[in-house]
Amino acid sequence: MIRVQREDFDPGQEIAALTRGRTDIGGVTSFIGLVRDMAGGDKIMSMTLEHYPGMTEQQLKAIEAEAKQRWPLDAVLIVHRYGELKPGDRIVLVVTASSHRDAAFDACRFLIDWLKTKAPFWKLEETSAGPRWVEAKDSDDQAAERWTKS
Amino acid sequence: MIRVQREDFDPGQEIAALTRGRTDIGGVTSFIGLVRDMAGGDKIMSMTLEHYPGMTEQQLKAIEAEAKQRWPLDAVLIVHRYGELKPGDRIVLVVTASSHRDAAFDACRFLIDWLKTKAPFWKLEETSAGPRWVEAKDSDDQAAERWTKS
Amino acid sequence: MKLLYFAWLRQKIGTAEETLDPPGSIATVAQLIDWLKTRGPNYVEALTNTKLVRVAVNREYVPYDHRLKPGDEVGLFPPVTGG
Amino acid sequence: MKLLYFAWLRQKIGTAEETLDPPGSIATVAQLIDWLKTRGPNYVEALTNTKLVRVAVNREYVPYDHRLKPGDEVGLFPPVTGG
Repeated sequence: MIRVQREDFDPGQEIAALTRGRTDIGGVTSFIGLVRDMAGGDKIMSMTLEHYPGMTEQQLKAIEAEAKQRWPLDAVLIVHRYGELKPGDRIVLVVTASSHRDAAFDACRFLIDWLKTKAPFWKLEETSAGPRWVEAKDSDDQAAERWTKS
Repeated sequence: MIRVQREDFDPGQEIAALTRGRTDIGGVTSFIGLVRDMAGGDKIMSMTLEHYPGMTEQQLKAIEAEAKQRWPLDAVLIVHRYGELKPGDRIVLVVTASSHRDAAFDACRFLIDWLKTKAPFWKLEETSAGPRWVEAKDSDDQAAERWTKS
Repeated sequence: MKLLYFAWLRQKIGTAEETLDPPGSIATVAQLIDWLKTRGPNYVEALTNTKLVRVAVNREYVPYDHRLKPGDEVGLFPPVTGG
Repeated sequence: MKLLYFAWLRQKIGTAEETLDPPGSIATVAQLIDWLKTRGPNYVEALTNTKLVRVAVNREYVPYDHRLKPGDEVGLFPPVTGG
Protein backbone atom coordinates (compact mmCIF):
# COMPACT_ATOMS: atom_id res chain seq x y z
CA MET A 1 0.00 0.00 0.00
CA ILE A 2 1.26 3.48 -0.82
CA ARG A 3 0.05 6.93 0.16
CA VAL A 4 1.18 10.43 -0.82
CA GLN A 5 -0.21 13.08 1.48
CA ARG A 6 0.25 16.52 2.94
CA GLU A 7 -0.81 15.45 6.46
CA ASP A 8 1.43 13.93 9.12
CA PHE A 9 1.14 10.22 9.91
CA ASP A 10 1.33 8.23 13.14
CA PRO A 11 3.96 5.49 12.69
CA GLY A 12 2.57 3.40 15.56
CA GLN A 13 -0.96 3.46 14.17
CA GLU A 14 0.26 2.73 10.66
CA ILE A 15 2.31 -0.26 11.81
CA ALA A 16 -0.53 -1.51 14.02
CA ALA A 17 -3.03 -1.21 11.16
CA LEU A 18 -0.73 -3.17 8.89
CA THR A 19 -0.43 -6.10 11.30
CA ARG A 20 -3.87 -5.97 12.98
CA GLY A 21 -5.61 -9.30 13.03
CA ARG A 22 -2.56 -10.98 11.48
CA THR A 23 -0.87 -13.76 13.42
CA ASP A 24 1.37 -15.02 10.63
CA ILE A 25 3.84 -12.11 10.63
CA GLY A 26 7.12 -12.73 12.40
CA GLY A 27 8.86 -9.42 11.94
CA VAL A 28 8.10 -5.84 10.97
CA THR A 29 10.84 -3.46 9.90
CA SER A 30 10.17 0.23 9.50
CA PHE A 31 12.07 3.32 8.50
CA ILE A 32 11.02 6.87 9.29
CA GLY A 33 12.75 9.78 7.57
CA LEU A 34 12.74 13.10 9.45
CA VAL A 35 13.60 16.68 8.54
CA ARG A 36 16.99 17.61 10.00
CA ASP A 37 17.78 21.04 11.40
CA MET A 38 21.16 21.40 9.69
CA ALA A 39 22.45 20.82 6.16
CA GLY A 40 25.90 21.63 4.82
CA GLY A 41 26.68 23.75 7.87
CA ASP A 42 23.53 25.90 7.52
CA LYS A 43 20.52 25.97 9.78
CA ILE A 44 17.31 24.72 8.18
CA MET A 45 14.20 26.74 8.99
CA SER A 46 11.81 24.72 6.86
CA MET A 47 11.68 22.33 3.93
CA THR A 48 9.08 22.24 1.19
CA LEU A 49 8.56 19.02 -0.70
CA GLU A 50 7.29 19.36 -4.25
CA HIS A 51 6.17 16.30 -6.18
CA TYR A 52 4.70 15.20 -9.49
CA PRO A 53 1.13 14.18 -8.66
CA GLY A 54 0.16 11.02 -10.45
CA MET A 55 3.69 10.05 -11.36
CA THR A 56 4.66 9.81 -7.70
CA GLU A 57 1.92 7.30 -6.95
CA GLN A 58 2.76 5.35 -10.11
CA GLN A 59 6.45 5.15 -9.23
CA LEU A 60 5.82 4.19 -5.61
CA LYS A 61 3.43 1.43 -6.70
CA ALA A 62 6.06 0.11 -9.10
CA ILE A 63 8.71 0.13 -6.37
CA GLU A 64 6.32 -1.65 -3.99
CA ALA A 65 5.54 -4.28 -6.64
CA GLU A 66 9.26 -4.81 -7.25
CA ALA A 67 9.89 -5.38 -3.52
CA LYS A 68 7.01 -7.85 -3.27
CA GLN A 69 8.40 -9.73 -6.21
CA ARG A 70 11.91 -9.90 -4.74
CA TRP A 71 11.11 -10.82 -1.15
CA PRO A 72 8.47 -12.92 0.64
CA LEU A 73 6.55 -10.03 2.20
CA ASP A 74 3.26 -10.21 4.06
CA ALA A 75 2.64 -6.46 3.89
CA VAL A 76 4.24 -3.27 2.63
CA LEU A 77 3.40 0.34 3.40
CA ILE A 78 4.95 3.51 2.00
CA VAL A 79 3.68 6.90 3.17
CA HIS A 80 5.39 9.99 1.75
CA ARG A 81 4.47 13.57 2.61
CA TYR A 82 4.68 16.73 0.52
CA GLY A 83 4.25 20.41 1.35
CA GLU A 84 6.02 22.52 3.96
CA LEU A 85 7.73 20.71 6.83
CA LYS A 86 9.76 21.83 9.85
CA PRO A 87 12.89 20.27 11.39
CA GLY A 88 11.89 17.17 13.33
CA ASP A 89 8.81 16.58 11.15
CA ARG A 90 8.26 13.18 9.58
CA ILE A 91 8.78 12.97 5.80
CA VAL A 92 8.46 9.32 4.92
CA LEU A 93 7.50 5.98 6.43
CA VAL A 94 8.38 2.60 4.98
CA VAL A 95 7.10 -0.55 6.67
CA THR A 96 7.71 -4.15 5.60
CA ALA A 97 6.32 -7.24 7.26
CA SER A 98 7.53 -10.76 6.71
CA SER A 99 7.88 -14.07 8.47
CA HIS A 100 11.61 -13.73 7.72
CA ARG A 101 13.40 -10.85 9.37
CA ASP A 102 16.15 -10.70 6.73
CA ALA A 103 13.48 -10.22 4.07
CA ALA A 104 11.79 -7.50 6.11
CA PHE A 105 15.10 -5.65 6.59
CA ASP A 106 16.31 -6.01 3.00
CA ALA A 107 12.99 -4.99 1.50
CA CYS A 108 12.65 -1.95 3.77
CA ARG A 109 16.11 -0.74 2.86
CA PHE A 110 15.54 -1.42 -0.83
CA LEU A 111 12.32 0.60 -0.72
CA ILE A 112 13.88 3.64 0.92
CA ASP A 113 16.96 3.47 -1.34
CA TRP A 114 14.85 3.20 -4.46
CA LEU A 115 12.30 5.82 -3.60
CA LYS A 116 15.12 8.25 -2.93
CA THR A 117 16.34 7.86 -6.51
CA LYS A 118 13.05 7.17 -8.35
CA ALA A 119 10.12 8.86 -6.63
CA PRO A 120 9.60 12.34 -8.15
CA PHE A 121 9.99 14.53 -5.08
CA TRP A 122 12.16 17.64 -4.75
CA LYS A 123 13.19 19.35 -1.54
CA LEU A 124 13.45 23.12 -1.25
CA GLU A 125 15.23 24.12 1.95
CA GLU A 126 14.78 27.50 3.62
CA THR A 127 18.18 27.92 5.27
CA SER A 128 20.01 30.61 7.20
CA ALA A 129 21.92 31.17 3.92
CA GLY A 130 18.72 31.52 1.88
CA PRO A 131 16.49 29.12 -0.03
CA ARG A 132 18.03 26.29 -2.04
CA TRP A 133 17.04 23.12 -3.81
CA VAL A 134 18.57 20.01 -2.29
CA GLU A 135 20.93 18.34 -4.73
CA ALA A 136 20.73 14.64 -5.43
CA LYS A 137 23.45 12.72 -3.62
CA ASP A 138 25.86 10.34 -5.30
CA SER A 139 25.65 8.23 -2.16
CA ASP A 140 21.92 7.77 -2.76
CA ASP A 141 22.58 6.63 -6.31
CA GLN A 142 25.17 4.19 -5.01
CA ALA A 143 22.76 2.95 -2.33
CA ALA A 144 20.14 2.27 -5.00
CA GLU A 145 22.75 0.75 -7.29
CA ARG A 146 23.57 -2.06 -4.87
CA TRP A 147 20.12 -3.56 -5.45
CA THR A 148 20.75 -4.00 -9.16
CA LYS A 149 23.75 -6.29 -8.73
CA SER A 150 22.08 -9.48 -7.60
CA MET B 1 18.14 2.48 26.55
CA ILE B 2 16.99 -1.05 27.29
CA ARG B 3 13.92 -2.43 29.04
CA VAL B 4 12.87 -5.95 29.96
CA GLN B 5 9.21 -6.15 30.89
CA ARG B 6 6.12 -8.33 31.06
CA GLU B 7 3.80 -5.61 29.71
CA ASP B 8 3.13 -4.83 26.08
CA PHE B 9 4.66 -1.73 24.50
CA ASP B 10 3.36 0.79 21.97
CA PRO B 11 5.89 1.03 19.13
CA GLY B 12 4.61 4.42 17.96
CA GLN B 13 4.89 5.94 21.43
CA GLU B 14 8.31 4.41 21.97
CA ILE B 15 9.63 5.77 18.68
CA ALA B 16 8.04 9.17 19.29
CA ALA B 17 9.53 9.37 22.79
CA LEU B 18 12.97 8.55 21.42
CA THR B 19 12.88 11.36 18.85
CA ARG B 20 10.74 13.93 20.71
CA GLY B 21 12.29 17.38 20.76
CA ARG B 22 15.15 16.18 18.58
CA THR B 23 15.66 17.88 15.22
CA ASP B 24 19.06 16.39 14.42
CA ILE B 25 17.89 12.85 13.62
CA GLY B 26 17.58 12.03 9.94
CA GLY B 27 16.37 8.45 10.10
CA VAL B 28 14.84 5.98 12.51
CA THR B 29 14.85 2.27 11.82
CA SER B 30 12.83 -0.11 13.94
CA PHE B 31 12.18 -3.82 14.13
CA ILE B 32 9.24 -5.43 15.89
CA GLY B 33 9.24 -9.16 16.50
CA LEU B 34 5.82 -10.81 16.81
CA VAL B 35 4.58 -14.23 17.96
CA ARG B 36 3.62 -16.32 14.94
CA ASP B 37 0.67 -18.71 14.90
CA MET B 38 2.54 -21.59 13.28
CA ALA B 39 5.87 -23.29 13.84
CA GLY B 40 7.19 -26.42 12.14
CA GLY B 41 3.73 -27.23 10.79
CA ASP B 42 2.06 -27.04 14.22
CA LYS B 43 -0.38 -24.45 15.44
CA ILE B 44 0.89 -22.27 18.29
CA MET B 45 -1.61 -21.59 21.05
CA SER B 46 0.74 -19.54 23.22
CA MET B 47 4.40 -18.86 23.88
CA THR B 48 6.02 -18.30 27.25
CA LEU B 49 9.28 -16.41 27.39
CA GLU B 50 11.54 -17.23 30.30
CA HIS B 51 14.60 -15.12 31.00
CA TYR B 52 17.51 -14.74 33.40
CA PRO B 53 16.71 -11.56 35.36
CA GLY B 54 19.77 -9.42 35.83
CA MET B 55 21.82 -11.17 33.19
CA THR B 56 19.32 -10.19 30.49
CA GLU B 57 19.63 -6.50 31.28
CA GLN B 58 23.42 -6.80 31.50
CA GLN B 59 23.66 -8.51 28.10
CA LEU B 60 21.27 -6.08 26.42
CA LYS B 61 23.23 -3.13 27.78
CA ALA B 62 26.46 -4.64 26.46
CA ILE B 63 24.90 -5.19 23.02
CA GLU B 64 23.58 -1.61 23.00
CA ALA B 65 27.03 -0.27 23.95
CA GLU B 66 28.62 -2.32 21.17
CA ALA B 67 26.21 -0.88 18.58
CA LYS B 68 26.84 2.68 19.76
CA GLN B 69 30.54 2.11 19.46
CA ARG B 70 30.28 0.70 15.93
CA TRP B 71 27.82 3.18 14.40
CA PRO B 72 27.13 6.92 14.75
CA LEU B 73 23.80 6.58 16.55
CA ASP B 74 21.73 9.36 18.09
CA ALA B 75 19.51 6.99 20.06
CA VAL B 76 18.95 3.29 20.69
CA LEU B 77 16.04 1.50 22.32
CA ILE B 78 15.59 -2.19 23.00
CA VAL B 79 12.39 -3.40 24.68
CA HIS B 80 12.03 -7.16 25.24
CA ARG B 81 9.05 -8.85 26.85
CA TYR B 82 8.85 -12.01 28.93
CA GLY B 83 5.94 -14.08 30.23
CA GLU B 84 3.04 -15.64 28.35
CA LEU B 85 2.24 -14.27 24.89
CA LYS B 86 -0.32 -15.13 22.22
CA PRO B 87 0.07 -15.27 18.43
CA GLY B 88 0.20 -11.74 17.04
CA ASP B 89 1.58 -10.33 20.33
CA ARG B 90 4.69 -8.17 20.24
CA ILE B 91 7.85 -9.77 21.67
CA VAL B 92 10.64 -7.31 21.00
CA LEU B 93 11.22 -3.79 19.73
CA VAL B 94 14.56 -2.46 18.50
CA VAL B 95 14.83 1.20 17.45
CA THR B 96 17.92 2.99 16.16
CA ALA B 97 18.16 6.65 15.22
CA SER B 98 20.95 8.24 13.23
CA SER B 99 21.59 11.05 10.81
CA HIS B 100 22.80 8.32 8.42
CA ARG B 101 20.20 5.82 7.29
CA ASP B 102 22.74 3.09 6.55
CA ALA B 103 23.94 3.32 10.16
CA ALA B 104 20.39 3.15 11.46
CA PHE B 105 19.64 0.06 9.35
CA ASP B 106 22.89 -1.75 10.08
CA ALA B 107 22.74 -1.09 13.81
CA CYS B 108 19.11 -2.20 14.07
CA ARG B 109 19.85 -5.44 12.29
CA PHE B 110 22.98 -6.01 14.35
CA LEU B 111 21.01 -5.52 17.56
CA ILE B 112 18.27 -7.98 16.67
CA ASP B 113 20.80 -10.53 15.35
CA TRP B 114 22.92 -10.27 18.47
CA LEU B 115 20.15 -10.31 21.00
CA LYS B 116 18.80 -13.46 19.38
CA THR B 117 22.07 -15.25 20.10
CA LYS B 118 23.19 -13.51 23.31
CA ALA B 119 20.21 -12.34 25.37
CA PRO B 120 19.23 -15.08 27.85
CA PHE B 121 15.62 -15.71 26.82
CA TRP B 122 14.01 -19.07 26.14
CA LYS B 123 10.73 -19.70 24.37
CA LEU B 124 8.33 -22.43 25.41
CA GLU B 125 5.62 -22.98 22.81
CA GLU B 126 2.24 -24.49 23.58
CA THR B 127 1.44 -26.17 20.28
CA SER B 128 -1.26 -28.42 18.87
CA ALA B 129 1.36 -31.20 19.26
CA GLY B 130 2.06 -30.34 22.92
CA PRO B 131 4.49 -28.03 24.70
CA ARG B 132 8.05 -27.70 23.45
CA TRP B 133 11.09 -25.51 23.92
CA VAL B 134 12.08 -23.62 20.81
CA GLU B 135 15.49 -24.78 19.57
CA ALA B 136 18.18 -22.27 18.69
CA LYS B 137 18.51 -21.84 14.96
CA ASP B 138 21.75 -22.20 13.03
CA SER B 139 20.48 -19.39 10.80
CA ASP B 140 20.42 -17.08 13.83
CA ASP B 141 24.01 -18.01 14.68
CA GLN B 142 25.00 -17.30 11.09
CA ALA B 143 23.14 -13.99 11.14
CA ALA B 144 25.04 -12.96 14.26
CA GLU B 145 28.28 -14.29 12.83
CA ARG B 146 28.24 -11.85 9.91
CA TRP B 147 28.84 -8.97 12.32
CA THR B 148 32.12 -10.44 13.55
CA LYS B 149 33.81 -10.39 10.15
CA SER B 150 34.42 -6.67 9.68
CA MET C 1 1.58 18.06 -26.04
CA LYS C 2 1.38 18.77 -22.31
CA LEU C 3 4.63 19.80 -20.66
CA LEU C 4 5.16 19.82 -16.89
CA TYR C 5 8.16 21.40 -15.15
CA PHE C 6 9.23 20.81 -11.55
CA ALA C 7 11.52 22.24 -8.87
CA TRP C 8 14.19 24.65 -10.18
CA LEU C 9 13.34 23.79 -13.79
CA ARG C 10 9.85 25.15 -13.11
CA GLN C 11 11.33 28.24 -11.45
CA LYS C 12 13.77 28.95 -14.28
CA ILE C 13 11.24 28.40 -17.05
CA GLY C 14 8.70 30.42 -15.10
CA THR C 15 5.73 28.12 -15.47
CA ALA C 16 4.65 24.78 -14.03
CA GLU C 17 2.70 23.57 -17.02
CA GLU C 18 2.04 24.48 -20.64
CA THR C 19 0.50 22.92 -23.71
CA LEU C 20 2.67 23.23 -26.79
CA ASP C 21 2.48 21.98 -30.34
CA PRO C 22 6.06 21.23 -31.47
CA PRO C 23 6.69 20.99 -35.23
CA GLY C 24 6.34 17.58 -36.81
CA SER C 25 10.12 17.26 -37.17
CA ILE C 26 10.45 16.87 -33.37
CA ALA C 27 10.45 13.09 -32.89
CA THR C 28 12.47 12.40 -29.75
CA VAL C 29 12.88 13.76 -26.22
CA ALA C 30 16.33 15.13 -27.16
CA GLN C 31 14.84 17.00 -30.12
CA LEU C 32 12.03 18.36 -27.95
CA ILE C 33 14.54 19.76 -25.46
CA ASP C 34 16.58 21.38 -28.23
CA TRP C 35 13.41 22.90 -29.67
CA LEU C 36 12.33 24.21 -26.24
CA LYS C 37 15.67 26.00 -25.94
CA THR C 38 14.77 28.05 -29.04
CA ARG C 39 11.78 29.47 -27.14
CA GLY C 40 13.76 31.84 -24.91
CA PRO C 41 16.67 32.38 -22.53
CA ASN C 42 14.62 31.00 -19.60
CA TYR C 43 14.43 27.64 -21.38
CA VAL C 44 18.11 27.79 -22.25
CA GLU C 45 19.02 28.40 -18.63
CA ALA C 46 16.80 25.57 -17.40
CA LEU C 47 17.71 22.96 -20.00
CA THR C 48 21.34 23.53 -21.01
CA ASN C 49 22.91 21.09 -18.56
CA THR C 50 21.07 17.96 -19.62
CA LYS C 51 22.92 15.93 -16.97
CA LEU C 52 20.52 17.62 -14.56
CA VAL C 53 17.37 17.15 -16.63
CA ARG C 54 15.32 13.99 -16.11
CA VAL C 55 12.43 13.18 -18.39
CA ALA C 56 9.20 11.28 -17.84
CA VAL C 57 6.71 10.57 -20.60
CA ASN C 58 3.24 9.66 -19.41
CA ARG C 59 4.70 9.45 -15.90
CA GLU C 60 7.39 6.88 -16.70
CA TYR C 61 11.11 7.67 -16.89
CA VAL C 62 12.40 7.61 -20.46
CA PRO C 63 15.82 8.05 -22.08
CA TYR C 64 16.55 11.00 -24.36
CA ASP C 65 16.12 8.92 -27.50
CA HIS C 66 12.55 8.01 -26.53
CA ARG C 67 10.14 8.73 -29.40
CA LEU C 68 7.25 11.05 -28.62
CA LYS C 69 3.64 10.59 -29.65
CA PRO C 70 0.95 13.24 -30.03
CA GLY C 71 -0.91 13.79 -26.76
CA ASP C 72 2.05 12.66 -24.59
CA GLU C 73 2.42 14.18 -21.13
CA VAL C 74 6.11 15.14 -20.79
CA GLY C 75 7.59 15.94 -17.37
CA LEU C 76 10.97 17.66 -17.14
CA PHE C 77 12.69 17.90 -13.77
CA PRO C 78 16.00 17.73 -11.90
CA PRO C 79 17.27 14.54 -10.24
CA VAL C 80 14.82 13.61 -7.50
CA THR C 81 15.53 14.19 -3.79
CA GLY C 82 12.67 12.55 -1.90
CA GLY C 83 12.80 10.09 0.96
CA MET D 1 27.98 -21.21 45.26
CA LYS D 2 24.63 -20.20 43.81
CA LEU D 3 23.41 -22.21 40.84
CA LEU D 4 20.59 -21.12 38.52
CA TYR D 5 18.96 -23.33 35.89
CA PHE D 6 16.77 -22.18 33.03
CA ALA D 7 14.34 -23.55 30.45
CA TRP D 8 14.51 -27.33 29.93
CA LEU D 9 17.62 -27.60 32.12
CA ARG D 10 15.54 -26.25 34.98
CA GLN D 11 12.74 -28.69 34.15
CA LYS D 12 15.04 -31.70 33.93
CA ILE D 13 16.97 -30.88 37.10
CA GLY D 14 13.70 -30.07 38.85
CA THR D 15 14.71 -26.81 40.49
CA ALA D 16 15.34 -23.26 39.35
CA GLU D 17 17.93 -22.38 41.93
CA GLU D 18 20.05 -24.00 44.59
CA THR D 19 23.04 -23.15 46.75
CA LEU D 20 25.72 -25.83 46.72
CA ASP D 21 29.16 -26.19 48.19
CA PRO D 22 31.27 -28.19 45.71
CA PRO D 23 34.47 -29.86 47.03
CA GLY D 24 37.66 -27.80 46.82
CA SER D 25 38.92 -29.94 43.95
CA ILE D 26 36.28 -28.40 41.65
CA ALA D 27 38.16 -25.52 39.96
CA THR D 28 36.55 -25.04 36.56
CA VAL D 29 33.12 -24.93 34.99
CA ALA D 30 33.77 -28.28 33.28
CA GLN D 31 34.63 -29.86 36.63
CA LEU D 32 31.53 -28.34 38.23
CA ILE D 33 29.32 -29.87 35.53
CA ASP D 34 30.95 -33.29 35.97
CA TRP D 35 30.47 -33.04 39.72
CA LEU D 36 26.81 -32.02 39.32
CA LYS D 37 26.23 -35.17 37.26
CA THR D 38 27.21 -37.27 40.29
CA ARG D 39 24.27 -35.80 42.17
CA GLY D 40 21.59 -37.84 40.42
CA PRO D 41 20.03 -39.02 37.16
CA ASN D 42 18.14 -35.73 36.76
CA TYR D 43 21.47 -33.89 36.54
CA VAL D 44 22.86 -36.51 34.17
CA GLU D 45 19.87 -36.09 31.86
CA ALA D 46 20.12 -32.30 31.90
CA LEU D 47 23.88 -31.96 31.52
CA THR D 48 25.12 -34.89 29.42
CA ASN D 49 25.00 -33.15 26.03
CA THR D 50 27.28 -30.23 26.84
CA LYS D 51 26.84 -28.88 23.30
CA LEU D 52 23.45 -27.74 24.58
CA VAL D 53 24.65 -26.32 27.91
CA ARG D 54 25.67 -22.66 28.04
CA VAL D 55 27.31 -21.25 31.15
CA ALA D 56 27.29 -17.78 32.66
CA VAL D 57 29.31 -16.85 35.73
CA ASN D 58 28.16 -13.70 37.46
CA ARG D 59 25.89 -13.07 34.46
CA GLU D 60 28.61 -13.14 31.83
CA TYR D 61 29.11 -15.96 29.33
CA VAL D 62 32.18 -18.06 30.12
CA PRO D 63 33.94 -21.01 28.44
CA TYR D 64 34.10 -24.42 30.11
CA ASP D 65 37.69 -23.87 31.27
CA HIS D 66 36.69 -20.75 33.20
CA ARG D 67 37.97 -20.92 36.81
CA LEU D 68 35.36 -20.57 39.52
CA LYS D 69 35.65 -18.49 42.67
CA PRO D 70 33.77 -18.92 45.96
CA GLY D 71 30.52 -16.94 45.91
CA ASP D 72 30.16 -17.09 42.13
CA GLU D 73 26.66 -17.09 40.66
CA VAL D 74 26.61 -19.83 38.03
CA GLY D 75 23.81 -19.98 35.44
CA LEU D 76 23.35 -23.11 33.32
CA PHE D 77 20.96 -23.00 30.37
CA PRO D 78 20.32 -24.13 26.79
CA PRO D 79 21.20 -21.98 23.77
CA VAL D 80 19.09 -18.85 23.96
CA THR D 81 16.05 -18.27 21.75
CA GLY D 82 14.93 -14.70 22.38
CA GLY D 83 14.20 -11.91 19.95
